[in-house]
Amino acid sequence: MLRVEGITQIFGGLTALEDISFTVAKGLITGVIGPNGAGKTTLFNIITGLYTQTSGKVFLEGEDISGAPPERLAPRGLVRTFQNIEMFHQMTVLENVLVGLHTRSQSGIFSCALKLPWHLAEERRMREEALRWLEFCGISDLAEVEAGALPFGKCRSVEVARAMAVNPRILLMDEPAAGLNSRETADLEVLIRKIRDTGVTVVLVEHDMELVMDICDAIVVLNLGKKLAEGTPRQIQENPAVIKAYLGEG
Amino acid sequence: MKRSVVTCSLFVLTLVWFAVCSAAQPIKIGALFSVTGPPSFLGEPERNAAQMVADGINKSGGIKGRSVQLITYDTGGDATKAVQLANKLIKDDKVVAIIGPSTTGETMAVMPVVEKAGVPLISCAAGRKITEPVNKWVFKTAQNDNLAVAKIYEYLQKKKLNRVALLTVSDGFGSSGREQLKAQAATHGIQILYDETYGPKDTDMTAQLTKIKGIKADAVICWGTNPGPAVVARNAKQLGLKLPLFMSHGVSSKKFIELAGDAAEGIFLPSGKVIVADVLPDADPQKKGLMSFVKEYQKLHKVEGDHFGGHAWDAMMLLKGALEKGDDTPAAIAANLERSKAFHGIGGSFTYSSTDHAGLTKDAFVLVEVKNRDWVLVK
Amino acid sequence: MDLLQQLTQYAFSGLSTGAIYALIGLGFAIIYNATGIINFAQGEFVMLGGVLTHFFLIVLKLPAGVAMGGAVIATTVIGALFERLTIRPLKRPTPLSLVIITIGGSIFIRGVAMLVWGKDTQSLPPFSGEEPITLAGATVMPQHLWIFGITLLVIAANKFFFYYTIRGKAMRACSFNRTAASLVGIDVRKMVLLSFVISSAMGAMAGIIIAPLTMTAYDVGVMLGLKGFCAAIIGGMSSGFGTVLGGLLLGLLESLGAGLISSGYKDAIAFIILLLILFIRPQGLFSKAQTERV
Amino acid sequence: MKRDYLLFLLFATVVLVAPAAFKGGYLLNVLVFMGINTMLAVALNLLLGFAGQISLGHASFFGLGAYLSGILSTTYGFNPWLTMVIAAVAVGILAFGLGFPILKLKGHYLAMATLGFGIIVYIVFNETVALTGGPSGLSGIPNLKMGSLTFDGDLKNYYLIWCFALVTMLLAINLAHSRIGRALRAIHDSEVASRVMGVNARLLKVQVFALSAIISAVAGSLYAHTMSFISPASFGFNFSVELVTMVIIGGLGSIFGSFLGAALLTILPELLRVVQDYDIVVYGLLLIVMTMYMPKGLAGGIASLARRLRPAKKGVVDAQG
Repeated sequence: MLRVEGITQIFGGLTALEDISFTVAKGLITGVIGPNGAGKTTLFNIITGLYTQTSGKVFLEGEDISGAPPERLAPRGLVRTFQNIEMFHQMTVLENVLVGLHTRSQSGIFSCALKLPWHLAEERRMREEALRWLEFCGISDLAEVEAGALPFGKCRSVEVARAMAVNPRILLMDEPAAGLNSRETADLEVLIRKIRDTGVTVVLVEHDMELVMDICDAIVVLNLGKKLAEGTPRQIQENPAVIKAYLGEG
Repeated sequence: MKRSVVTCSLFVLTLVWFAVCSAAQPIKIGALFSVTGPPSFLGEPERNAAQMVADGINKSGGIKGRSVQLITYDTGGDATKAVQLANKLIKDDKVVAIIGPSTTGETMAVMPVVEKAGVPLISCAAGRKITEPVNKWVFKTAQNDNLAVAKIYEYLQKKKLNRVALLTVSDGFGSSGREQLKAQAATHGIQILYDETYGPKDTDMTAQLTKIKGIKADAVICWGTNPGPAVVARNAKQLGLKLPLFMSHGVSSKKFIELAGDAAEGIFLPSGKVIVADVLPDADPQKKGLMSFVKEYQKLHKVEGDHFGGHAWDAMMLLKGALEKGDDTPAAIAANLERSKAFHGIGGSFTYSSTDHAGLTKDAFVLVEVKNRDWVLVK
Repeated sequence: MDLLQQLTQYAFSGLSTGAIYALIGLGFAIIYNATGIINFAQGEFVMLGGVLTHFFLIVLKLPAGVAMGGAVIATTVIGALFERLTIRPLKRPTPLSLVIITIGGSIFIRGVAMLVWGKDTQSLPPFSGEEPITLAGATVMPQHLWIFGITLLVIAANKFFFYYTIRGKAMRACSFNRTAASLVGIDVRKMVLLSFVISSAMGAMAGIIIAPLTMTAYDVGVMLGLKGFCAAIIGGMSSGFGTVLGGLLLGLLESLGAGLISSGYKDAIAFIILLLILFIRPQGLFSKAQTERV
Repeated sequence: MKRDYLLFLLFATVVLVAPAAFKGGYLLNVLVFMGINTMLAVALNLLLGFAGQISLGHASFFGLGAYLSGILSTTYGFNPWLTMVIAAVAVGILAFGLGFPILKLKGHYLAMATLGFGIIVYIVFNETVALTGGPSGLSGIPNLKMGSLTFDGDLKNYYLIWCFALVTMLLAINLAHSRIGRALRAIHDSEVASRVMGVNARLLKVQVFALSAIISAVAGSLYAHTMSFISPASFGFNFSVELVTMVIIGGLGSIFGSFLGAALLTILPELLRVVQDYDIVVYGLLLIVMTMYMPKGLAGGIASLARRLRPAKKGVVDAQG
């Protein structure tokens, strides 16, 4: 599904990532873990086109997508969420999700301004679909609430609904459980499984080991910008290098 | 009986009251001047002079016993504002005539408005196209550019200085002058070797003058208003440009000599007679009026009256003449304005007719030269 | 006058005008570097320098030195007040609100100057005579040499201030990262105020030394300000040689454009160059550093 | 969303019956210009308020529309309606082409670049004397006609201009509540997240820039045909600043705010006429004070006032309960 090959990223004199390669299998949940500063978020930023890597390549279903900007990746089905939730604060929850449907609608600037009939039909269709995704994430009751007024936990759900509205083939989630309480984390776990069950491949960066070990089908471990290990949760748990890295770090 | 006396006296009182009222009802005259904005050097003296005339009329008992109310608005040199304010004068203030605006552009913009409403307008701008073709409602007091141009070209012809370089400012004044300079060149046998413009805010003209120095011109004509021509004069001196330098009537005030300093020496320009009022022969019909205008203005505003203020002075005086001749309806005023004959004003001796709403001949201008920081008549 | 001689004169004229632009541009660059603000009122400081000097010197008849010193001090006070009263109270400054506030400030200052000193253009006597100096067949005024000299002096002083004094270094720190600067104990607000003080004083100085050449009036600030801004952008908003080179280049191109192409389009040429530079090399012609502007 | 349309309906009704109150006085004439300014402010608000991109050169698009329409109809005798369309299309194409390089810039650099563009256009108006009449302007521009109806009086112009202004407002409201409007607001809140959602921020900005320029050009064309006279002085840097002021004072992103801003700035000179020469000082002061203390403009101020009043009422009810 997704393959990274020899990704290296150097900031100034600092090597943030060094020769990272791994493959994400289709339809599974893959976790990327590692201690702070391991380069997980940098890796995500490179895959999603926000950074341009110093060297290396990214393939999406065999297609080279290295260096493509994020707005070109979304229509190809590669979407991500953010660690510190990038919500559109001044818009309602429903409108947030509608932005997710941007690439799947066509009305241009003129037909929007003139409210041409096909634009109205499209608008109705989009609204229905957006509401469906709100329901999928269990937040239909929040549709008309301004996003800036939501509690943190709900923002996560909105962000997921917004990302799902893009109709991704692969969803990259950056620390989805950060800042959630245990009940919300449990809900999230259910939601992530539900997403996988719709056929979407999920990659997540996460600190919550319990969650990772619970739901991931495969795990990649990074440490200090290098790949440390790769395997099933069980294999990772038993890997001495991983244990050392985690325990050594304290 | 008693009742009828009361009724009668009430009736008489009402009549008297009406009579008093109508006598006290002032004649409303509108004025549009660009008191602020780039052309404020025109608008400010114009406003002052117009107000001075209005106050003078009222002090000496008004026109046919009625006082004059001058309503002045500042256009800021903006054509849009001028149109709005012309509308305001006509529709809200219900003026019988308008003087101004200060610039040709604003006048052109206002013309359709006054024409539609049927209110006479006496413009204080110089552009020739204001009165050509003649518009029934539009008059002007500022001397046409073409007269100033003719004055310069006649002198050049006489001195056999046939090849000229033009340097005009890129605003309404400059472009109107440039048009005339080009249009009249052929009839005076003048050849234009160089024709460039400069921006109203430019602070250095050495590049243009260097270019002029490199061609074989006999004279340089610069058409602009302060401070540009002063910069030209200074730069010409810096470069050692020995050609005779002609300016326009746009700088015919002491301010120009002050700004250009020594560089002003030897510069020629056509001007209204106002700046040389004191050296005019006593026989000149304008002399008396000019002297009193200059003095009166100086008394009120601490500077000598210049010919910009003179445009408004003339406009007010012409209007006064027309009002004295007949009714105060706009139509009557326009008709009587057209009959103004041999009015010796500041800008010249005006004679309007149905085919001429500018009213001046080239005698309105004299050619002057700067000598010892003062103006000298060139014969 | 042959072509070569003409070209020399164009070059001299252009460089003299360019030095004026450079001096004004430096004022822009200093505030921008310390605060990230483009001060659209910078041109008005230049105007104030000239108009105030005229007021002190000609109207109040003070000695020349006192008049100029007074003009610089008065302008500096106005600059500082401007920062204290309009920029500092802003809770959440955005580039947009800063653009509008400084434009508003420039309109306000211009309006007050018009009311106080009238609308007439005024001239000032040059520092040292009006005899043009001939160099290689071209002429310049002695005042031009003053402008060149003072520009060089200002650059030297800037260099010294920003690289060798604690305050200067602190100001540079602010321009790199305000949060970090305040964390290490630099009073960022004081630095912003200081940058306004420096640049208004410099603007006033520029206004004083150019007034004998260009004359002065309440409305000269607009165009001079814009040209100074152009110079600063061409030079990559540096507070040193970049801006000076930018100003000189701008003046040179204007002069050559006016002489060889068309003087009516002189300003258009300047702004077309500005646009091209912004489109192609937004970091300025002379700097390599990539900054946040694209 | 529904509220905006209701408000619009109410507003349109007021606009349509308003002339009855003025009986052809001078104020009607001011209202005509207010309509043109409203169009311009709404157009600029699309760019400034929705897309968050400043332009200090918008008067140039207004001027280009006025001159293209004016020259084609006066000198070449085209039908004024046709010239309006030509002007709109030509300016649209120009703005679209210009948008790509210019909108790459941000903040002050964008302000400077648009300002520079405005000055270049202004100089071209001044210098191409043969075409534009130069600084003394272009006069004798024909009025718009519709069958036997010539738009030459204040009342006729009022309805003509306000029809366009109302349509402009309606288009802007539509846009704000559509896919494009949402994407623009998303860019404003978080450009990164909007890009990840597949919003092509750059293309959208350029499109809005072009649309904004087109509306301004139409306003320019209307201006030329109602005034019958145009000169470069109306399209300079000062007017560009005035337009930005209208949008900011009215409230960024608020369509009705743009009307309020345009209305205030059109009426302001009338009010300030009592203070005569001091008007420029008051204007500068207003710009500073409004930006400092009312960052959300008149629209934001009114909205927060309304909000403050409402909870107060509720509080009273609570206290009684």
